[in-house]
Amino acid sequence: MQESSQNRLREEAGKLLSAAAVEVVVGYGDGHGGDGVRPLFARTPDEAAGLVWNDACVHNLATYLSREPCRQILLRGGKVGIVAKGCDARALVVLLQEGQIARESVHVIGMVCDGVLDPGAAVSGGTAGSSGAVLPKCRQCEVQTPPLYDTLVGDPAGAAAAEGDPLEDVKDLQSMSLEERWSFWTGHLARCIKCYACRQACPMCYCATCITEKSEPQWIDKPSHLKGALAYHLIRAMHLAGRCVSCGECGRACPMDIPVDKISRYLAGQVEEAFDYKAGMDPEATPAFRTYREDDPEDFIR
Amino acid sequence: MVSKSDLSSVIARAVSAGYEVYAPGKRNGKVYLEKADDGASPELDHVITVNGVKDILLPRCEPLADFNLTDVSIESIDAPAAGRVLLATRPCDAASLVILDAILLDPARDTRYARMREETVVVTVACSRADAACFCTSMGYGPHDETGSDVILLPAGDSYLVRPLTEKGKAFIGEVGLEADAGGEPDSPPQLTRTVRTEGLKAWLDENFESEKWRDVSINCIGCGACYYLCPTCHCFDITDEAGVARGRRYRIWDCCSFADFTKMAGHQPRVGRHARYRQRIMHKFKYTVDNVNLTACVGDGRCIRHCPVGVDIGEILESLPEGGAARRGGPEPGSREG
Amino acid sequence: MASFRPRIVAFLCNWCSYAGADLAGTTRKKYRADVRVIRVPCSGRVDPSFIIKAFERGADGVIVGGCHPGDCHYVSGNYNARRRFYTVRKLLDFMGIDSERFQVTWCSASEGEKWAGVVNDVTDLIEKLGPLEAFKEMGRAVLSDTREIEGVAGE
Amino acid sequence: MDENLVPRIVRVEEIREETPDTRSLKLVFEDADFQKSFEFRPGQFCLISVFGMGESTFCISSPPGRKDFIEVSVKNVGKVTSAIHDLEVGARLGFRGPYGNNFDLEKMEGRNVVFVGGGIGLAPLRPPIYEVLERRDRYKDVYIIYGARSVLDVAFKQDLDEWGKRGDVKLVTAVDPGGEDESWKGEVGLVPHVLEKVNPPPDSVLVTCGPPIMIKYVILSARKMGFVPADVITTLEMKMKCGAGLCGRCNIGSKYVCRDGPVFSLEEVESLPDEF
Repeated sequence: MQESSQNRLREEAGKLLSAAAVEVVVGYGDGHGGDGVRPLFARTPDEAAGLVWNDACVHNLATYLSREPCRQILLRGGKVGIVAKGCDARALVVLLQEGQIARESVHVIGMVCDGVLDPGAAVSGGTAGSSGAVLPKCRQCEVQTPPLYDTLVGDPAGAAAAEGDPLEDVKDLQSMSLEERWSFWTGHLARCIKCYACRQACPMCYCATCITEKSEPQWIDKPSHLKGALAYHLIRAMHLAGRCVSCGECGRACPMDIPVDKISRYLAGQVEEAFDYKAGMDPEATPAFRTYREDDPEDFIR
Repeated sequence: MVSKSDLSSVIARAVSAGYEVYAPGKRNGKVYLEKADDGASPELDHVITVNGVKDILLPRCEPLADFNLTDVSIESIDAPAAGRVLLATRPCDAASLVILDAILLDPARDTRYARMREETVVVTVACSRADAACFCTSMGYGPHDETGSDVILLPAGDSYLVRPLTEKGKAFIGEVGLEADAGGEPDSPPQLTRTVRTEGLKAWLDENFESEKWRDVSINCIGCGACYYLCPTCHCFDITDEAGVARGRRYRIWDCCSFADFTKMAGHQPRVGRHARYRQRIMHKFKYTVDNVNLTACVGDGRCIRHCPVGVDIGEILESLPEGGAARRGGPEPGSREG
Repeated sequence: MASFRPRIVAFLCNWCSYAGADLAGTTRKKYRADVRVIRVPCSGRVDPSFIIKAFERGADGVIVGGCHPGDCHYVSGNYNARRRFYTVRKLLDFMGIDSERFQVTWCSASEGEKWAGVVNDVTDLIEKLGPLEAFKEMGRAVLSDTREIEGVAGE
Repeated sequence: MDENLVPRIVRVEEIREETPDTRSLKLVFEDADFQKSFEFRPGQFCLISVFGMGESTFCISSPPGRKDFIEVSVKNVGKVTSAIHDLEVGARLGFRGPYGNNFDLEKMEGRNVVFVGGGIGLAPLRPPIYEVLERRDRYKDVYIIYGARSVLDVAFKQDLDEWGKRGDVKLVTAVDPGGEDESWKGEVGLVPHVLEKVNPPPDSVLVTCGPPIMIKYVILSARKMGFVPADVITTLEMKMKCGAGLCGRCNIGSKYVCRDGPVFSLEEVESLPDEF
């Protein structure tokens, strides 16, 4: 299944590149000496033959659209091909909604996906869809078929979502007392080194100048002491509220193993519950924080 | 000889001798070099800690001074002078200190680092294991290398042979009741699976500031600071103030050339583009530091490879730049030191 | 902690709550004096960063005052803001900070009395919750430094 | 490096508004003994702190011979500099320095010296000018060519007046085309053109500082006129934090501007990668 998808992917990407329909296809290639995968920028049909598709393809490649060299290609009117799982395609939808990319300037190779493996969990033996080794986001996945694509690779009917609650780990936290949550987060954030891997891995963090870099006024203290780390993560969470597609890349990218993705995934859940909005599902939908309903929750207001 | 299980009592004795002890400890399944209390037992089976020793000696967030903004006075905050011991650090981390010393102690002197460093005893536990990211041997070091260590503990079965390497190290083992082993046969060091060829690298870097290769090798990089901040030899810093109404504080914090605002001045940005910033990283480690202090600023600890969220692999990149010069290792040549 | 006087920051909409607070003053309503008022053009102007920044700089509580639903000078600023405020409260709670420290009130220009009541109630509430040690405690820098830093956050 | 990267306190003794966006501050160390013993060489720079706002780099622009004060000139461009522009006399600031290398004035002895400054860029040239004029007999002809965008932007008017009155200095002042008014008696033209028009002999030493674009064209003109790269001296600016070659951000290639510079000859500059 994965192998036939991989062949289809190579074929499609190769076609796009040989027809010069796109300047580059951003996909996955072999990682360190064949161990795992990493992003691959295919610029020629030959390079497209190096594209891979398997359950280690965790990265959300949409983050590359706002970085070099894709940014430059898009700015000069060129076209970029991008390999997207369902969750990645949700990020593309948000980028479209927010005017960061034009629909015609990206060719989305959508991949039907039945889950990717959690690189943090033990990799031995587990296959996607069968065990706890898939990422939490893959449990009960609603976007095994991407909500946005130009070419679809894989059989939508054949995909089976992993069982379980995608927000289970978040709910564990919710069931704690306030004090327990506080010590959970301070324990973790004490390790934050402010390398901004969470921000850089995030496809939604495309601002040319991040609020962390603004010094007049200094919104967020630069030091990575707890105060500076908490302020950073709180403000980042609010910047992502209603926009986060729960791809979990922030948590995966963190070299200090801080589960920052829990914050954004929690808020995404809250936004969905209160405002009936799930980010990245429909390019035509109005984002949660660009609209309102008169009967929005207001019991907290005096 | 000291048995592996006795290392916790070494910690206890060091603590009661007044040392601040830093040792590998496990949190959420990962091993970090962190402050160890009396009674802690160090992790010993890991390959390497997530953070490097610079996390202790060149802290990521170091208060420099307090300001009173009402009468505008400064109160300097001295670097902690208490003796500290880095226990069970790895040979590559110990070697990183020799590189930091060369950069930070001469000709300009980082007085804070100097004070911390003078008061630090480095007790290394040689490696029994290496992973796919380790490439210390390619940088001129090795799993049993003594560079930068005051004492090295060489694994021998369930115990370690104790080899003091400096006067500081000798004094320390005396204080904690360890005895030096003159003889003894340590376990053979682990074989590394990765070699990184650096022949010709320096010569290539000397000539190729402008090369299209920089764009190619940095294409995957997303511009975060993970590799910089975990690297034991990356030492760039920023100085920043925090202020309330009446009081403020100045900090020295880590900073890195990956970030656009690293070199950005009001109205001028000399280093434009991610490839230029990645070039600075490679150039700084493998050319500029060699030009200035005759050392390569890399110990092959592999952290940048292990923790890159997008699989950027410095080993592959170094090999892909030139064809064919060996890295300049720090410290005396292996085996040349007495002790 | 008998001597605790909470530090509360209030962001008040220029068109209603600020005028309401003004009215409370001119009609000599007696109310607690631990609130620092910042006038904003609309409750919709209150970026969540303002709220977080206020806490970070030493506020024990934050109040946002806006026009009643339907009364916004800019038609819908308060409606839009309401969604954000709801989310901020959820976030604070998730991170282990009592969300009651962040209060929102709809208070019109004629509701001087209501404003005074809100301030009294919120002040009582924050007093009960005690100082927001969260950020203050955290200001004591990491690693070996254990010095107090509340001066940085406060006055 | 200063102990612990911690500054000393200086008091703002006097403020002189040079132009609408630039002011010079006369600073005196609170520690009177330290003030007396403080020395710097022409070309060196310092870091000034506005406490709670941060630190910024400035060249010291007062005469090195004056033991009773130091002067810096500040253009309002960012966070720290705008805070400095809000200050009044009596304010207290932090001072670290001096840092960096200096203009080698001894090497210029016996030769013509041409100073070419633009805008606020005259500030770093003031100490060497003062020094050269102090020991005027050791040098042959001294030229000072100074240009500003407009009459309003002409800084250091007192100095220019004084130098103009001396018979042993060839002072030429200019404003950019369009920047003149009826009262302007100097040249109208861009600095590199004015330099070419003045046409000092190419065996002179040329010392220049100004906006990067001006320096670039002054260098082109100097080359055209036959100056040799070793005799064209400039001072570079990069973002700096420590001042001592430790913090790692002001390097151009292997050279740290704070430690190996800020004064470089064109010959040295040409050996550096193009990243400044």
